[in-house]
Amino acid sequence: MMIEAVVAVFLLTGSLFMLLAAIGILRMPDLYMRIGTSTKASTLGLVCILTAVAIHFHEVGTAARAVATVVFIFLTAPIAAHMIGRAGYVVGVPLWERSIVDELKDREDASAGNSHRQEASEQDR
Amino acid sequence: MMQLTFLQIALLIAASMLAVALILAFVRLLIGPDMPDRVVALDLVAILVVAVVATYIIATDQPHLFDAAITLALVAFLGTVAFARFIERSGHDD
Amino acid sequence: MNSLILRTAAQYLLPIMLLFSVFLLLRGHQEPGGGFVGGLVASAALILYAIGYDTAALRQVLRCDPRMLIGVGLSVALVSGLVALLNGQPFLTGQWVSWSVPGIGEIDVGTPLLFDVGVYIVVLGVNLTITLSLLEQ
Amino acid sequence: METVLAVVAGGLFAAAFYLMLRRSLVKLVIGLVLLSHAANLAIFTIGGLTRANAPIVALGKMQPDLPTADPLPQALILTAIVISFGVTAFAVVLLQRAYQAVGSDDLDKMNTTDT
Amino acid sequence: MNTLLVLPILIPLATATVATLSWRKPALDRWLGLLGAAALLGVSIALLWRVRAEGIQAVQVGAWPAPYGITLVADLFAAIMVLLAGLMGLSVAVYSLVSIDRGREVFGYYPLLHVLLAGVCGAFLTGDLFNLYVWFEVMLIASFVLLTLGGERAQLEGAIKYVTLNLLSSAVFLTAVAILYGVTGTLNMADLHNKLATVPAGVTTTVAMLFLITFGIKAAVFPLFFWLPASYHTPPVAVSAIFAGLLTKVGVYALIRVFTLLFLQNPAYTHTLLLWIAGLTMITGVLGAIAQHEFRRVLSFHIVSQIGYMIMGLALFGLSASTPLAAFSLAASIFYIAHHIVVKTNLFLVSGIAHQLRGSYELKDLGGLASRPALAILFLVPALSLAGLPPLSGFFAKLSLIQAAFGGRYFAIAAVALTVSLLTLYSMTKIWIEAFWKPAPSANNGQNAVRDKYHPVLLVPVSALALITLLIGLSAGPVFDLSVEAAQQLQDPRGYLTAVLGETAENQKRFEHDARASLSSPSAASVEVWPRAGDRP
Amino acid sequence: MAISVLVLSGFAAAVIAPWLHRYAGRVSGWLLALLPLAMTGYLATYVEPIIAGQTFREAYPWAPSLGVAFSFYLDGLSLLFALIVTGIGVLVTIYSGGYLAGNPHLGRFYAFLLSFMASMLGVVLADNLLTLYVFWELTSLTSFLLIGFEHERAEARKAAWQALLVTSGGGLALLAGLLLLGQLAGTMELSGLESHGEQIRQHALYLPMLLLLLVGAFTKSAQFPFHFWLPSAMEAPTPVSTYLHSATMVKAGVYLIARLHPALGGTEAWWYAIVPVGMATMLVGGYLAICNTDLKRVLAYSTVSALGTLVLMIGIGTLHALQAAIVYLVAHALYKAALFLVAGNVAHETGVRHADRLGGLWRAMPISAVAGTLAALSLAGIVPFFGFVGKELLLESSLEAKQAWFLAAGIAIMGALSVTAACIVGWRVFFGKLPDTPKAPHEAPMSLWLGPLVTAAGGLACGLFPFLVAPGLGAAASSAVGATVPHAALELALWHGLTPALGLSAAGIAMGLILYAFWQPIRAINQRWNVLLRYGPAAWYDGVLGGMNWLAISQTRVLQSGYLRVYIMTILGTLVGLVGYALASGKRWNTSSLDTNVRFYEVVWACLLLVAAVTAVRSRTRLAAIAALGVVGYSVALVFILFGAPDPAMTQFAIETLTVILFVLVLYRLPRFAVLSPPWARTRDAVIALSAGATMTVLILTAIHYRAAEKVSQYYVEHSVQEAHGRNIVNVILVDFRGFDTLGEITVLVVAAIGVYALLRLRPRGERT
Amino acid sequence: MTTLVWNMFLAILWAVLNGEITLANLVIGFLLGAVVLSLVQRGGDSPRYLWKLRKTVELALFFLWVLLLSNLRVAYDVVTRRHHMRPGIVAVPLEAKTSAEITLLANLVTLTPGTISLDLSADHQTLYVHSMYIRTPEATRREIKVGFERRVLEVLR
Ligand code: NA
Ligand code: NA
Repeated sequence: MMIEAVVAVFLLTGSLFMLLAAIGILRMPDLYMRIGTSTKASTLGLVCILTAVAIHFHEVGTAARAVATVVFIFLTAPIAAHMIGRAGYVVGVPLWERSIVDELKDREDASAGNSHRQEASEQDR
Repeated sequence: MMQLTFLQIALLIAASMLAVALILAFVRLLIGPDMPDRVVALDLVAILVVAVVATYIIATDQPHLFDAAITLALVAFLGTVAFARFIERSGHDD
Repeated sequence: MNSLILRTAAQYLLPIMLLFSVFLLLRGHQEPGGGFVGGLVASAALILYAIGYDTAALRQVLRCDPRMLIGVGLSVALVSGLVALLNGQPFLTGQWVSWSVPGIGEIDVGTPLLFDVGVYIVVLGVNLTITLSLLEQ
Repeated sequence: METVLAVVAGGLFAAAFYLMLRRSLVKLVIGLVLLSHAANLAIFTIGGLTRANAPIVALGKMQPDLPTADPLPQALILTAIVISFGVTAFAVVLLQRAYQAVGSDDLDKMNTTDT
Repeated sequence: MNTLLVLPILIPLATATVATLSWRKPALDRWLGLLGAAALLGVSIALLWRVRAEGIQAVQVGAWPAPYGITLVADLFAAIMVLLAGLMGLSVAVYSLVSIDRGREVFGYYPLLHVLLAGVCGAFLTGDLFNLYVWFEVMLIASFVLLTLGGERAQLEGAIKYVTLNLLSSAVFLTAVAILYGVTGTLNMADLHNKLATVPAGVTTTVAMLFLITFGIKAAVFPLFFWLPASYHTPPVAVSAIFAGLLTKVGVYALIRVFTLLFLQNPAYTHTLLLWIAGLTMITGVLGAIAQHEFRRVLSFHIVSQIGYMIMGLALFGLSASTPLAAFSLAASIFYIAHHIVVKTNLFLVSGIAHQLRGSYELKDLGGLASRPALAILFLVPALSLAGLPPLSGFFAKLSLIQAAFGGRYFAIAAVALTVSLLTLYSMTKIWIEAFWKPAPSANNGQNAVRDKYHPVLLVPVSALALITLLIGLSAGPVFDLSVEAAQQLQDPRGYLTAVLGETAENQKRFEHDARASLSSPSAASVEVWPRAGDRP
Repeated sequence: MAISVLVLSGFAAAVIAPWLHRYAGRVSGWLLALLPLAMTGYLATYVEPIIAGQTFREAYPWAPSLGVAFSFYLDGLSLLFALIVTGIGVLVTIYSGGYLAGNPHLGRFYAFLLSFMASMLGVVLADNLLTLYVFWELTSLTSFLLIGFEHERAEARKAAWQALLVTSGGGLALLAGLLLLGQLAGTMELSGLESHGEQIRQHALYLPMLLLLLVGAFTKSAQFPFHFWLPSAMEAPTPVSTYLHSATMVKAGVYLIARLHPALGGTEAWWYAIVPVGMATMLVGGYLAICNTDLKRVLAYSTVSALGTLVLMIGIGTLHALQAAIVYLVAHALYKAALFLVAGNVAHETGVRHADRLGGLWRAMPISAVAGTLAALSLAGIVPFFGFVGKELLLESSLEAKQAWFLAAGIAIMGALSVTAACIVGWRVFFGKLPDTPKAPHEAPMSLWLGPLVTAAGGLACGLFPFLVAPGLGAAASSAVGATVPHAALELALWHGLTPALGLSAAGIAMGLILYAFWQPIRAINQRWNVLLRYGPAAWYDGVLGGMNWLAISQTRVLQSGYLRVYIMTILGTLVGLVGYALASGKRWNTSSLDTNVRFYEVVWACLLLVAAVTAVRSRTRLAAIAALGVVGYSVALVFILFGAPDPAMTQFAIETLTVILFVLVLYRLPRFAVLSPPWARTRDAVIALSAGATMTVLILTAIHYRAAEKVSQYYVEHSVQEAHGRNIVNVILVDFRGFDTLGEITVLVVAAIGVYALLRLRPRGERT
Repeated sequence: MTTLVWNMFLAILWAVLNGEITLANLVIGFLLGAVVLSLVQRGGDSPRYLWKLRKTVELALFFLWVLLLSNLRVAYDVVTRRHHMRPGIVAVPLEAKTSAEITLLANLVTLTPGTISLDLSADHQTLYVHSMYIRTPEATRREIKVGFERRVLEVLR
């Protein structure tokens, strides 16, 4: 019963984070903040849910696989976020107009920069 | 009607939240507006699927299905990486 | 596509994913998994490596042409089926050996597993051939 | 749920067919991928749906707990998935080469070989 | 235990595997390809021999009993088809030695050819419906790649249609297999034959329609044939030749298999439909050919037209139910297939020689080939055989079909068949007149290099196949009797069922319920359908 | 043995002829003529026994179950024809050596000619209906090759093609007729037909069978309206025209009708199907003969007329009519062969073939002139030539028949037209003034005058001594008459007394001379009113060919349009139609069987799947479509998870990802989506796609409704652990129970990889990479 | 040395994955790990395990804490109607040198909600971070350097 409760809590927490991630990706005003909110919330949410799984079955194999998955998610999720964020910036996906600073714009080797905006948006039509 | 246990209620709520989350993520995938937005949405969908599978595993006591979730968690981000590569390339090459 | 971060990650992810793929392969006869999905995960790992670095680096890691993998895998699968012919049984009849290993107990090793290994290698070779051709065009 | 999935599979078939009727090569290939999804879903549905119970025998037992999902359609689907992956890979590259050779992805510009 | 049954699949597969390991060694591949093809032919001869001597052969792959494992079955029909595949494989392998460019060789021409053969033989030999799907796919993907190998624009354009329509067909196939599994719970064809007896006829007819469509696409019948004329003339001629000879015939084979073993519940509908399809296929195909002015396009449309004849025999089989005429009709179909494979492959090979000499397949660019008597004869033999001129193989093929139609009083289809054979003669002689009789156009009409020599090795397979065409004609009696035997095995599936499922009591009981079991056992090698020749009354 | 060797030896000689010619050179014609000579001699040994009433038959099995036997039959009729074939064969072979001397392809010509001779022998000697057909078609083929011998000329090609198509078309009708005949009679042997005559004639299919047979015979024998190919065939070298298109091949149809007469004849249908055609051919041919100036065409039309006459006689079918036909046939063979050969000599030596540009050649070419004049007299039916004997018999027998005056008048007119034709080819060419010709005329070599002289002299000899040939011809006629008609010996005489026939004959000759006097005006009128040529059967032929080509092109343009989507539409339409019809007409299931046990997340999932699919369809950008496709893939995999299929699910997950990578690697080389179809097309496609999808849904529901109770998979479930050492049953199926599938499947993957590799690396020369 | 550690890690991972930590599983895992590692490029070398272990745990705990905190902060912004964000891209000069250091740092930054490592300069001296809550760019830089970079370097050096 105790275990069930713990499982339930982890499950609900995880799902909640997941939901937050989804709301985030929908509500945030620019790509970077969508990445910033969704990817990570989902990561945390998944960790919680996997924990719930591990606890629920309370056997070594499942738990180990859950842990392995968590480790793996921690390794991969930021890579994905970094890659897609960078790609968005490179092709000129605009920052939110209320952004306060863009120090990457001034970098000399970011030649493509955010100047590709027009081309990029055309790409998506 | 059978009496639902605490866990079953939690599972129902969790499943509902995940379903809503999926729909929201999918909406972002639909509306874009830019390609990276869709990719991020797809990435989230993949993770949500992992979560759904995990929830389902608890609900049905089927640890066998867990490997499928792990596999998805393991390979899904590759798609995102590939998309990112594509976006960067087409941004420069087109 | 020059990301140090991706590269480093790929370098660390590669052994993990490969191991997981072998796990899927070897456990496939008893639990979900098998040669296909194992081969697919292994290819995913190596493709990630190729995307992170470049195809030359992947070829270095592989140390052989992926096309050779295809031939080898197909040979393994065929040979696993031919073993039965030597015993006067129809093609692909499973040949099993039981090993008693101290600490574990009985291990069943059979040609169907070898066949699955062949599948794994073929899937790996095929995916890498396709991806490398695409990346190098 | 079988009824629902039958409708879904039909929907996937319809989507695939619609895409295959477009003039764009890319849409054609997407249609082909959808087509194999549709066929797999159809096999799965026709084979019969059993919630959750994977056809895997628990350690130490001789037979799985019943009811167990029918393993044969699963094996068939696996084969079909892998085959269609191979074929799709080929088709996608064929599409790229056809585009390069013809200079357009408009299928209407690819009718010189017919008559 | 019957290894002989697996070898027609394993030999080409092993050949392909070894060739895959020896990438970029074309010389090795070439000889390997030749050796493998020769071995396949040898094995296929042995198989036919064995089947004729000892009856239907079956083997359970993996030693799992039928209907659970995959069964390979060789009845006479299958053995004949495998033999033809072996023969075509060797012919094309020899032809390829001197006609395939180095680039294609390096990029896997020989492994692909052998995978194609493995797929074809697998489709012929398998007794399992899903396994049939798998071998179909093997054959298809090999044909996709062979079709595109070289990457010329026409090849790619043709391949788009070929690939798309064949994939559509595969999807329908898969669905149909799934439905059959759903309603019968089995995939083994012998078992399906038994189980389908308990399924309502409406359902089997519906599934039959799916198979009709999927195999109809592969067989290129009206109105599903479009992929064929769009693509067959685009690859190197050796590839066209093996496609032309074997691929559509696998579709026809499958149609015959399922419409003799599985779907005979409502022949009045299904086989009447087949009869209509046969007629329309003949007509539309031959009209298509008449509209063409390119050697291989003419030949391609004729494939379509000829498929109609093969289907006609199958249709008449179903419509004459359990009479001896049914076996006769089916025998006609089988004879037709055998004849057609040899002849059509050969015609494509000849077109390749013409191409070597004139640098074009366009009839307007060809001409003056009559100055080469050997080539002229080697064209005329298959061309006239295709048109059904006696005493070549095609005459007996058409003769038997028309006799079957007359026997069942289906005069309209006989009239169509006869008319179409006249039109076939028209377009074959059109080629003859344009390519052989017409004076050669002046050589300086383009960049196409006009050579005055072709490689003599090309004549080897061409002559061999022409000789076979003649021999089939001259020994039409024994060959037709063999077809009749094959057809009788298809008509009375008891032998097939016993070979696959064994003589279990349960089976015996099923036979008693089998409507067709009431048929008196046609043990004689020939059926008395037509007034027997030779004796005066 | 003997007869079949006789037939086959001709083919053997054909095979060696080119070599023989290469080594023997100019004498090869003489050498090769030894074969028909020997044949003639051999056949002659049969004359006596056959006159005595014997028949000979031999048979070897060929394709017994198809009713085909290699069987031959020798009686009076076949012996007569065989003798004509071999006898004239001797002369023509010798003639060819001279006529085509120096032609580089003479060896080939001999091969064709000897093949033809063998085929023709086969036709007249065959007993089996289908063997007859085999040789029948071989004569068409060899005729094709011979007419097109000078194939550098477009006219020769066209004429050869025309002859082949017309006679083969008829041949196919003949085949159908022969097959029906065999079925009706219960035997495939000609020699066995007569005893089933009653049975055949009473049969409901008698009339169609008869008509089919006659179409075959009429096309071969150039009967109206199929006669047009024969004059065109004059493109062939003269020996060919002589041999095939006058003396032998065109008579195959006559032979066949005569041969079938005993079993099929004697009915109203027979009379009305044959006599009018024969009459029309006779008169049209005769008229067209005198409208031409080209010697060969005059002779060709005259031959048409003669063939019509023969057919007419057989159509009448009385004993006397058949006797007349046989006599007239021989007479015609003799004089027409001579005239053709002489015409060939004239053309060969002067370079001119037109009668109006020729004259007075008797000085330069005396032997040819003698032969030509003798033959022309026979053609004109002048006493004492054999032509006269023949014509008398024609008139007499027609006067005995029903519709006597109609028939007799026709024959008299034919006689008149023959006289005119004889004047054109005999008188006009050799007498009168010699105009300038391209070549200075002189007598042809012996090889060229031997043939005409022998045949022309033969015509005179037979006329003078008819009793020599009467028994043989009588035997031939008896064979053609059959047992139903009372027999009487053939009595031939020059003088029958002053009969109505003689009167008609004389009137005909007078009329013919008058016509010749007005030859030029007649031709002028004919040319102005060139109705028969403009709207005649030859134009029909062109019209049919043109129409067929038009039909072919328009059909193909519609069917093979080149638009992939039209193909797909057609296939889907067929699918919906066939399956829909089968579903609708089969037993129906009711909705009570529908599985309504649904959980809410499943519905959410199903909706998501459908929406994702629709998104893939409707998305404006490639990437969005791919992303939506990914969602579809993940969703399908999740369905697998929900219903206990982890293996397909994980494979689907992995493959989905790899597919995305694949698409992504390829896509950025491709153009953006463009909206290419108009809205109405999209609506139409949507309707098609939706109906096809709905069909699939109904199919699936049907399969569910009729789901089997027992499945083979139960075996896998029970035996997986125990016998296959695996707990994951799906994997055990994949690698063990159905490992053979998997072997094929990895082969597919391998080939796909080779294909991708080759597509990307192997490019045609000249293409930018 | 690192290889050996890796190999042992893989051996244990294998055993854990298999659900039973037995000698046989460890041996098989070790052998398999050796095979897998032999296929892979190698990195640097380092001896002091125990100290490292402590630092690693510290880092992990710190990270989880930050993760949770910032997740909540973002969650608030996500669910409330008004946006409180002050986003922007900040350049963070790096002390981290090796690719492992840089990657770990970058990943940790990315994993924390609200920030992503957007790019790395070509000379690997500067990490460009997108953050949702920038009071001043300088403050953000300091948070990252003090919060994460120091701990990462402690673990990896
Ligand atoms: Na084909
Ligand atoms: Na499989």
